Amino acid sequence: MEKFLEINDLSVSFGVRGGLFLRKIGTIKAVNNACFSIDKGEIVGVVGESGCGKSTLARLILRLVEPDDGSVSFNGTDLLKMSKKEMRWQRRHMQMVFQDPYSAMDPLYTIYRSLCEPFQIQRIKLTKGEQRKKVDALLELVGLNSDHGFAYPHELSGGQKQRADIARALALNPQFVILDEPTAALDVSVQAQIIKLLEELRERLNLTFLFISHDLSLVSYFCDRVIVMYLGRIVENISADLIGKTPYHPYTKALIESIFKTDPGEKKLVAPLEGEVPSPFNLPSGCVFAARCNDAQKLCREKLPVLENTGNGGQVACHFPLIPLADPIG
Amino acid sequence: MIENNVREHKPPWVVVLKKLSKNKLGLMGTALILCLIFIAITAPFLEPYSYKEQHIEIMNEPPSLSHFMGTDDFGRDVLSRVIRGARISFVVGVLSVGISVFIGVIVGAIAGFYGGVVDLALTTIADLTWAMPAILIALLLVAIIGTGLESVVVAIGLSYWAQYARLIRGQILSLKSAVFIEATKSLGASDMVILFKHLIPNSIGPVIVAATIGIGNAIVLEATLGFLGMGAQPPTPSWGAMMSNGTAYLFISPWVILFPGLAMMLTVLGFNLFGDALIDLLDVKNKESN
Amino acid sequence: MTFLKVSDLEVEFCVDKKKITPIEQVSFEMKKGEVLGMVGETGSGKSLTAHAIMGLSSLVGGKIRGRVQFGDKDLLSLSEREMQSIRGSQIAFIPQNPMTSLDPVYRVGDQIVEGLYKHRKISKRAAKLKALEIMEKLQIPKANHVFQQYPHQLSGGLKQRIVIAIGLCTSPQLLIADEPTTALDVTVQAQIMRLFLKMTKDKGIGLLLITHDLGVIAQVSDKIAVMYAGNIVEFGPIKTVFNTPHHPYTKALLNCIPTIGMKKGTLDAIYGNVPTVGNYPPGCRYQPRCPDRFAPCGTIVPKMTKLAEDTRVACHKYNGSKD
Amino acid sequence: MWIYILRRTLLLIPIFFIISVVVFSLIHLVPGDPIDSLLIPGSTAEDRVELTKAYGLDKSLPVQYCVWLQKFVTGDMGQSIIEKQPVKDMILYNMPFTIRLGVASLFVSFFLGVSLGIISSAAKNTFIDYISMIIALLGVTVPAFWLGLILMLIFSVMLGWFPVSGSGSLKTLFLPAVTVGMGGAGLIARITRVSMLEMYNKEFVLLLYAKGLSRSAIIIKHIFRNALMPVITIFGLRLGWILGGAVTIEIVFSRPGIGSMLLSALYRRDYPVVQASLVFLTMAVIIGAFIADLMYAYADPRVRDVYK
Repeated sequence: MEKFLEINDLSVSFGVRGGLFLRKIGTIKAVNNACFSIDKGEIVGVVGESGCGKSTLARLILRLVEPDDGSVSFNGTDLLKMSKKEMRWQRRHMQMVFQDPYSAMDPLYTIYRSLCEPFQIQRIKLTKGEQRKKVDALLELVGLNSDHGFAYPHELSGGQKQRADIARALALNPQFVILDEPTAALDVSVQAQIIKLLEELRERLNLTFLFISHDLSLVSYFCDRVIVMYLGRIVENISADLIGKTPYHPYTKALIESIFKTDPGEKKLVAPLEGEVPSPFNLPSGCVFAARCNDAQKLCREKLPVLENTGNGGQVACHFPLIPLADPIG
Repeated sequence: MIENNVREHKPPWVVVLKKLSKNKLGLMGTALILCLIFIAITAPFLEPYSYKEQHIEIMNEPPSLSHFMGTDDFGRDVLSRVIRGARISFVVGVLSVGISVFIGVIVGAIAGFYGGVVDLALTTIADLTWAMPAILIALLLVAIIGTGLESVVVAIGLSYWAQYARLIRGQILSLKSAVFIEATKSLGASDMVILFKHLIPNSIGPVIVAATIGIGNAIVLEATLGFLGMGAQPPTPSWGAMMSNGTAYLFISPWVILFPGLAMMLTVLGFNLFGDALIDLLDVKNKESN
Repeated sequence: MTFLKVSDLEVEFCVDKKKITPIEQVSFEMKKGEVLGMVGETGSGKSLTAHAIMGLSSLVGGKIRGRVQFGDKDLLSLSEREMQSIRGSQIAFIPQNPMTSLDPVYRVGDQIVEGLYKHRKISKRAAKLKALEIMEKLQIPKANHVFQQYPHQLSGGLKQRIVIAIGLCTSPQLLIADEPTTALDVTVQAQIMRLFLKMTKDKGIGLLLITHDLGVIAQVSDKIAVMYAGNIVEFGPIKTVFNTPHHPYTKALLNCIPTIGMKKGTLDAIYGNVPTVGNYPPGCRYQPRCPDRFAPCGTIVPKMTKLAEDTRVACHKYNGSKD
Repeated sequence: MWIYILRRTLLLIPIFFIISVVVFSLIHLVPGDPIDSLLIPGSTAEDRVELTKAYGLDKSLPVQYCVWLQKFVTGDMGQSIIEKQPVKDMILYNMPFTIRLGVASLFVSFFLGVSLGIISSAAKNTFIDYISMIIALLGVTVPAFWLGLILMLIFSVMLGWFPVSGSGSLKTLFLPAVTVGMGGAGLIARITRVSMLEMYNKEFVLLLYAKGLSRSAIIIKHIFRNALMPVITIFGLRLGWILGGAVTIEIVFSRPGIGSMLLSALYRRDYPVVQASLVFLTMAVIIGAFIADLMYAYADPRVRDVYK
């Protein structure tokens, strides 16, 4: 069967200039050979520390950043082969909700005007009355009312703004929505509201989500499947039910162990990892995680591990996974 | 799941008026500018005497009850000339700043939005122009296109554009990566929609502030050109030209220089105070507009 | 002797001729060497409480009332000069954001030495040695080299260690840390928190840890103070509060944190928003969002009620039962 | 750092090129045949032919430009039409006066401006703040030539403290330098004030207080040092504006200098002199900005590092 969204070998790198004549002196590989697919109706989470390329990955899929290489096929059509104009029309099927609700709306526009914009941009002809009805319905959908439409962004709270941002993303009835850390700037109590709203919207509108976050607990709660990234590479792709119990990649395990659990009974103050994420500038040839991995061996520093099937629906890129991989034939 | 209601909602102009009413210096600036506009419009009715009639018998008379600001070397009433000069100053200021802003916004927007080589070329030219003393550029332009009020307006307009170009370019560059611009892009908006409906409206604030203060600067520049004999030609009573004529009699009749200068000082002060208040009113966060 | 006892701390500001009190009725105490976690959402007044204890609110023009008993002194009655000799010497502070908390134009080493030099009256050489020792204890690699660097040359994790070194170098008795690791990646957070805790424990330094992360508090502190809209609503030993929370807010807060392995659809949310300063509702500040609200909540401000030794809660539900 | 200096120095070459092209084309932009503007009234047709040859006006424009530039760079800046002496000598005679006035007025702007700015920021929203800012605002709003005339009237004519004009002693430099410096001082004072006030709100200031440092130590050692950097940048960029005042002030105080030389040459359409003085004035501005840029890069470790 045709996959809903299939990403193959997606890569992008940014040049770094320096020296006397500002020549290109190196590259930062922001996303490197990303491969994964999403089924219709699924919620896939992408998790990783700052600079791992998770936000860039989202922008590559929507072609807000042009990839160097690879393919993104959406319902069977390759987005990267589309002309700029076709891509603009395609955008109505795939939308994005942004991290910072404080700056996601034009500060000079009222919420109402911002919500009308999707229709104007996509040249959907509406009468004044229809437009009004549509916007009011959108506001209601996300738990706001028409009073909020008259407000300017700075007059709303962070949670309300994030709801408005979600409403704008849903205006054109997209099938697929990328959520880029939609709750990172919010308090936990508001975060829970937004997460519940998203759960509800997915049910009602039959949406597919790609959820990007640095919070592994949140991702494993909200998503069906979790993709773990490190320095621009996907290191593991695992079902959310398994991540807490049997991660395959040592980095995934370290991430889980780094979380401070809200259980005062089990005090665990070990640091699972030493050092910090190295600079993504001119990476070594071996495994990107080798420098910080406690189990790294000679092979890890020399040869890049590729994503391999784990046998239970996931994939891992590690020479020495924590659980031996099932025999590929069996 | 319904959240509590909107915080206080006020249309933007109400907020601006309210802020202005609290800003004493800003109010003073507004009053000075309104005064200038009033005088400029009603000049012919306000003048006690004709601004150009010469009366040799009352040459260089000090201020008195009949001539509040005295008379000049042709026996013309200084007060009447100062009033008439307000009109010229105002028109020169507004028109020349209009020219600069027009050029500046176009150049700055193109440079900031397209970036790359276009940006490099345009910014180099703008930076060079900006580093040059405006008086030097204006002098040369007047030398090339000839003296007279029209050419002074054009010359001043062409010497100040770089400031606005730099401002708008900087604003657009910082806004280009703003989340709401990315959001608009992800809705499928074209470059033109992004530039004209979002980027320019959001970056115009500092330009308005700079333009307000710029009117004051343009008035001073016009006067300086007039003083150097490169501005409006006699008998046009531009404040600069009046002072230029008065220099020769500085020690005999200082009032000929003193009063146009004071008038100009108040005018420029008005634009500066109002511009400073605008920084606060429009929530502009840009040091360079100072 | 008391170590730190804060009673009825209140900060008042004047905005547009209107008086607002972003924190009110803040009382808690700490024993020597204890770790007290203070938790609350944005705008709950956690940071302001820290600034008030250090006498820093005067910087922004607020009036501080109440009592801050530190040893045998009431800090709020001291002069600015006397306070300066305590700040950075007996009470140290670790600010929220390591990225912007260092002066960009001075070498980090000089910034560590600056406070040490002022308070401990030692030679520059001795100060430098002391600073290097602390840096090494904080596991800063190549401390000698880092000492000579400027803030922008260091990674976030290193900057945070430097800021901690500034706080620890004078061996204070009390350390107030305001969200010390929030800006960092999870793996780095885990490293720094562990180090930081070990050092305070070893030296017997009392730690007031302010954070919005309940996980950090659960793992690190002995006691917890829960703040909501400028009030402390619950105070008690960490196990008691986490296992049997009394205040409806504490309960709800614990239920809206997702954890690994949690079943889908079981996350609870708290209705509404945290009220902003100056827009507090009458009575209990939590009542508009509280599912257990009853008659007195909308009118009477609940007082702190003692439930057990060291356990207090400000909620009418418990007020009644005691009467 | 060295890469940075080198790159900035290399950038001066295209800038000089642009300026030279503009200055060269000036003579061709003026309406009419350029030769007319080179001729003194009453010249014969032979003079005309001779001059055309001498200036190479019979050749194509690019060739003319190359010849002119080559001569200019080697020090041959042509002959003044009116004064009948080499332009080089005129420049060499006038330059020291302008440099003296320029340096003195920069000194006045910087020190007066920075002190006014610091005073008013430290005493924010008090009477002292308002007075300092009004002085600063007057410096910006009053035209330099008018201020010069008024100062001359008060201090030279009425009080007799300083000579009305002249160029010999230090005493003659005082009034012009103050006049030119006031405009710059106003600008610098306002920038310094804003920059200082902005620094007070920086997060690192909180940590300084928490270290137990006194307010005065924080202001002197940290806030001022940080606040000064944007001041240096803007000072460098606006150097030209401050020097622009000097051009008019030389006229007001009848001082010799590049400015007054340029103006009298403009009146008399003495184009070789105009061209040479323009090149010198603009290069002075550019080099000044260049030096300020280097100072800024040196003072701020962040900028210094970008070019390592």
